[in-house]
Amino acid sequence: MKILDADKLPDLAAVLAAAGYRVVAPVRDGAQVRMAEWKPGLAIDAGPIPANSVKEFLFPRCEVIARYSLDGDSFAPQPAPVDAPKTAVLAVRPCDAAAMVALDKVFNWEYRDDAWNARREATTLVALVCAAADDECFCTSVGGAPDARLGADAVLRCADGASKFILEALGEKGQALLAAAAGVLADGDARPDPPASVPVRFDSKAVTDWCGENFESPLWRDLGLACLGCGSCAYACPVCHCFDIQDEGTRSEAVRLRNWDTCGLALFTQHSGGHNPRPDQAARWRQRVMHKFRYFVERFGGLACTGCGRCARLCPARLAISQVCREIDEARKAAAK
Amino acid sequence: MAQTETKTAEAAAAFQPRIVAFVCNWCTYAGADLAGTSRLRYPPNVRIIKLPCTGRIDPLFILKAFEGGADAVLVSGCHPGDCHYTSGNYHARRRWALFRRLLDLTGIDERRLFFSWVSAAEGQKFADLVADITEKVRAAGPLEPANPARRRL
Amino acid sequence: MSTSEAIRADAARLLAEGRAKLVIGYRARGPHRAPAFVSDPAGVDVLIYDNLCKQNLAVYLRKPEVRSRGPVAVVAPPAVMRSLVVLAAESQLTEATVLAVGPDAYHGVLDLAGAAALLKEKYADLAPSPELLEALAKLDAMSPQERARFWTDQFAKCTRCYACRAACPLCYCARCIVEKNVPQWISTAAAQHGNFAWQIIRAFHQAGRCTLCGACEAACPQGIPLMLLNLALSEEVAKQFGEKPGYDPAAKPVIGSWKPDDDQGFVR
Amino acid sequence: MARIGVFICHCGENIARTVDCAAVAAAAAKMPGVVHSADYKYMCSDPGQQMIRQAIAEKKLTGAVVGACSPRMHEPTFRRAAAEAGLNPYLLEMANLREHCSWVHEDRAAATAKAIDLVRVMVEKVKRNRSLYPIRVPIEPTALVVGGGIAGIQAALDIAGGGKKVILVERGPSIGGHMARLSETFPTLDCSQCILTPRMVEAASHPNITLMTYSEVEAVEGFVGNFQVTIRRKAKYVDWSKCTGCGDCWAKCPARKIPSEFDARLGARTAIYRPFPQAVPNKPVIDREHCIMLTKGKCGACAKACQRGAVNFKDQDELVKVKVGAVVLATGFDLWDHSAYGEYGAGKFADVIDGFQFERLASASGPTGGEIRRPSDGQVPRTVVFIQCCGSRDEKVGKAYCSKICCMYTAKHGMLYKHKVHDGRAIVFYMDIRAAGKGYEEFIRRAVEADGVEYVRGRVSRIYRRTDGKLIVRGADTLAGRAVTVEADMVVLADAVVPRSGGEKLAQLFGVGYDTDGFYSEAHPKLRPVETAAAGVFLAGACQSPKDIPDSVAQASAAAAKVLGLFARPELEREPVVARVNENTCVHCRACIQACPYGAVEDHEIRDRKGHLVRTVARVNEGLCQGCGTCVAICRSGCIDLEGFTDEQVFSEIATLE
Repeated sequence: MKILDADKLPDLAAVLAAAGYRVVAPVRDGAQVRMAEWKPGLAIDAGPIPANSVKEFLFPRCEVIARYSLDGDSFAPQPAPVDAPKTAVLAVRPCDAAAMVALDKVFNWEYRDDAWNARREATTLVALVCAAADDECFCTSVGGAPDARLGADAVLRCADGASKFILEALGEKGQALLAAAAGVLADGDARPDPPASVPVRFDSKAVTDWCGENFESPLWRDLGLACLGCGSCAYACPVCHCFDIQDEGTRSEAVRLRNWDTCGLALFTQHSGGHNPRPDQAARWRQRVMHKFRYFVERFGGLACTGCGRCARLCPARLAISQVCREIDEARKAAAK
Repeated sequence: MAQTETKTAEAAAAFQPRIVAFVCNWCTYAGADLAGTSRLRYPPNVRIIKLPCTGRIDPLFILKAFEGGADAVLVSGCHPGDCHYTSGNYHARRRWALFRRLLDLTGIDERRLFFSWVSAAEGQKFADLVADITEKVRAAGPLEPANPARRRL
Repeated sequence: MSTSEAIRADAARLLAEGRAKLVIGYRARGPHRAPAFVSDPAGVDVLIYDNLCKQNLAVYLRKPEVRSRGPVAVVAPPAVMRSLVVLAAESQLTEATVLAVGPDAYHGVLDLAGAAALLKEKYADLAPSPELLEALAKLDAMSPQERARFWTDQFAKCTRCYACRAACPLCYCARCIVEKNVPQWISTAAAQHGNFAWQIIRAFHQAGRCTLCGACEAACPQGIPLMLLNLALSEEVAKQFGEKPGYDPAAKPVIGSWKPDDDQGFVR
Repeated sequence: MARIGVFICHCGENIARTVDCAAVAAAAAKMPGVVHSADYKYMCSDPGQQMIRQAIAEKKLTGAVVGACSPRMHEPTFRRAAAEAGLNPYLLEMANLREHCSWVHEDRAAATAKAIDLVRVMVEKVKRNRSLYPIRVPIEPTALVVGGGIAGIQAALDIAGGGKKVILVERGPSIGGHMARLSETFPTLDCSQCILTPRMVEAASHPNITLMTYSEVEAVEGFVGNFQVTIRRKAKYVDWSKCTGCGDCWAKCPARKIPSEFDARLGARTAIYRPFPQAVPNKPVIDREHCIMLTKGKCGACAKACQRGAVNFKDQDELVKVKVGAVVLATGFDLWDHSAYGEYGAGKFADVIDGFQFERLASASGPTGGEIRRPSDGQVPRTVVFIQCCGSRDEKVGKAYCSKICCMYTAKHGMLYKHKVHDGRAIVFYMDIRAAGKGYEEFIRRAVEADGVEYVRGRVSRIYRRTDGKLIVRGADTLAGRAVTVEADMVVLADAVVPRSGGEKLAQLFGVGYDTDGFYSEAHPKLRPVETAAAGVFLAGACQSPKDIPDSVAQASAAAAKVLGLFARPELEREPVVARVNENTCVHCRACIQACPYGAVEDHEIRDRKGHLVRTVARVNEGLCQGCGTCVAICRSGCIDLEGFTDEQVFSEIATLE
């Protein structure tokens, strides 16, 4: 058993950095803890659930996917190599790790997305078993768990009353990482701490079924009232993956960009002729729930939600998808009786 | 020490700042014309973009110039009371007063953003202004790499 | 009667009398406060008010979904009332019904003029928090390069989710300038230039209008200290032009009006 | 796809000496969208222009950039050439390679590099230029003249003489203005009424002039060429179509002690009255504030006296709408109320009078029949002190300006007094004598030398009344350096000339600016002294600044010439550089409406087919827009754009400098 003292996460990061990894870890930034590129001297705070998900290190908010040089009236394509540095993500949450597996499906569906795959290949996810959860967490309602291993290449687990971590490799990438980190890991024994307890808040199967029958429902209208129509939830979500393609240029070069986008914004479905098939926030909220709990299931056989709760934590209007699902579940149960 | 100073001075002299100027048609553009007809000399670092009035100058113009790598921006129009459109420059003055505070706070300080009144009769003032600004920006050095507005992709 | 109870009583009366078809207030969601939309007098029990209620509910009065419901009453602390006054000055609304709450008092149901009068009488000096003032002073004391670095780091976090815009009652444009693509003044890229331009213009478009309610910063999922920008501009507006938005429904726009003796010490 | 032609001018050696023109043309040839690039010694010459025309035709150019001198020099030349070749003139732009480049730089490499940049900027701009066409606005060839003083009368007569219709609006019951009140005029001392009344009659009888006295402008809509003006015709209570002006009514009016405005309160009038015997129209009105019938409900003496039954106590104000193409404001002036000067008796001494009161005392038609008798006791004053600059040039009372006419009329007053009271003393206290005008200095000399008016340079510090009625005038003689005390029988104050009351409201109706003193602002202090910032609204007379009669008449004729020039064509052609609102995205925050210096941005209601209001947006009135673009920069959501300087154009200009 590989053991690391609880306060030695920076040492682990340092040794991995020395071994050529770009290290991403939860670090404190003002009032938040954020997943960020670790730099020597930075403390690692594995306590709170980070405000951002690990998604942006595999699927950047803004990525150059093509490049052209311009000369007079002619242009010439230029290489736009995928930026896929060898990366170790420390203390990634099980919900985030599971989300990457969902995204693998999307990015290898009808089209193999080289950029995603290259970064996925280059990234080692070191999951952290959640020792605590808050009232927005609901991984257990969507098939996950605080100690789930789906998507992780290695697992960190608190032990001996949070004084130690146990680090365990789950595959080749994990073993390579453990090998690179050998210098800071000790062999020994420790008693794993119990994982956080996350109550099951709703039956996701019931939500999937309900969604199939309730494209029209007063629920959507009520949800639409409070929603402000920003992209906070989707951009915080580890599974949301919609993007927009934009071209930008200067006199001498042009780039094609892939930017995050979201169904929460009114412009997402705005047609150039002026018509918008999702004319209001109610329609957009419906899309959000439907996509996560119905369409994704139909297409990929799993949910597009891993229960991290970030959307609810960060929503300016404090809307929570878990609560919506719970209402749906309860309404369905009530109807069944 | 002396060597370093020489080097710095040389580097400063070699640095050709890029300055974008937004000027109104009726006063400063005409003032720049007068500098020309009077055969005054000033450094060739300024590129003038002509607008009808300073009232037309949107802060977006200034941001765009910095985004494109300008080392400094000059905005110039008619003296108060002389606006061809009576009050475009008064509107502009308010806009600038606030916008410069915002840019200063975010790291583009007063060595990068200049405002002036140059009338159609002030060819000499225009020449002196451009010479002085160029010198000041040269002394301040390139805005890069600290330009927070610079395009990076 | 507690403030919450008084709000419930007034809300129920407004709904019962038909003076409002919808009351927008606050409710509890776990330890948090969320907006509540009550259209039935029997449903007013969810309404509460305490010092955790921070969201600026004025933002909802611009939503078509809300407007289509008929007359709306809104639970309004001073920050919300000030936003309504600015909206009135900008011809975005002509009337309002507010359940006016102060930090330590409930002022009952007021119309727009009543809210403006109350603001002038009781809430004329709403000072920014000492922490915010100190943070701005600290920033001002830095060198320009340090400030550039500070903001470059902060803006680097921006994902362009536009929660700041969505949460602000004064960001009511039908088509935001960032969405205008001919020409695309502000890059859509969540990269340095796009983020800088977006954040600077967002703040600038609030100049002379912002009432420092804090909704944008509270909404930012990335914790970017937007209030530093807003405060700097508000201070400048007060200092240079003696203007304090959100008190006079007939006020002229600060940017869009002028005085012959506006300061021009910075103009050569 | 853009097909741009670039034409680089050497300007002889003027550009070519410092800028490598061939290199600029070569660089331009490689710029995106450029299909033709050439350089030539003199682009503005006939062969040069022919090169441009030929290239436009042969290469089917969609735009052209001429790199030459300042556009202020030759832009019209080259645009004309483009138009001759069939290219919309607004698709040609100039890069200023001479004034902004070759003439101000020495380093050939740097100047050439800059020249290439300047051309590139314009190439990028011109690619986004659109064909523009002059805006044509139909003109209603009727002028409105506001104010029936000498300036208004002159302007009306000149416009009417030019064959165009005029509506002359006067607030009082008669036209004539202040000039009708004057006794004699400087520097010729001809009788004011003798030269004025024929003009008044001519104005009233001119077939092209519609006279609207006892009327005021109530509301103004529209813009140059197309104003709709609402005029309030105040109730006269006399049906002028029946009235013959016989005078039976006012002879019977029992309210006889109303101070006469015309006689500067030195005489009295009745409640039904005509202001003076030569009034035009020579018909009475009833002053509703003083009429016993209208205030107390009983009397009716005038109605009984009128054999034609013209008196109608039920008369009402009437609002009349007129359509006019141009407006001349000639609202004139008032005298400042000197009661603000406590040291001059705060207006409480009956024998401390103003210039108009003296005019009336000196006038043969005045309350004293032209004898100089002081108001308090009707005695002939033996010593009269005249004080110049009363209020004028005194920042203490907020008037920094010189009233311009006082030096001259005070000299005239001194003279008139001396002509009538040969042994009397006329003493003038003055700060400076400003007698710039034809025959003016000579007139002053005549007052001093021929008529013995005594001039004391200095200010009067105090006037007080001794128990015997003498006014003790204490002042300084700064030339002699001593204090002076005069025992005067009457004092005449040359009060500052101030704009007519209510002038600011009128200016706001027409969108005309005014200065801190309330005088109307001309469009340019030197080059457009008759125009205002509001297109189609012109100024005449003292409403703009203090003026004497010849200056007022001259400006009135100038304003009339401007109006006739405007009316010379059936349509107004305007530069198409105007702002436009994207009404789809406008949210009607009204910032642009409040900011526009010309009031050219208006609320516009969008209605559905049934007439229901959908929403309100801003809309630019092309007739009023001058193209400054202030609204464009103020619009937060980028819903307004300015033709010729569109966001797209400016954006590409900036972007190309990266």
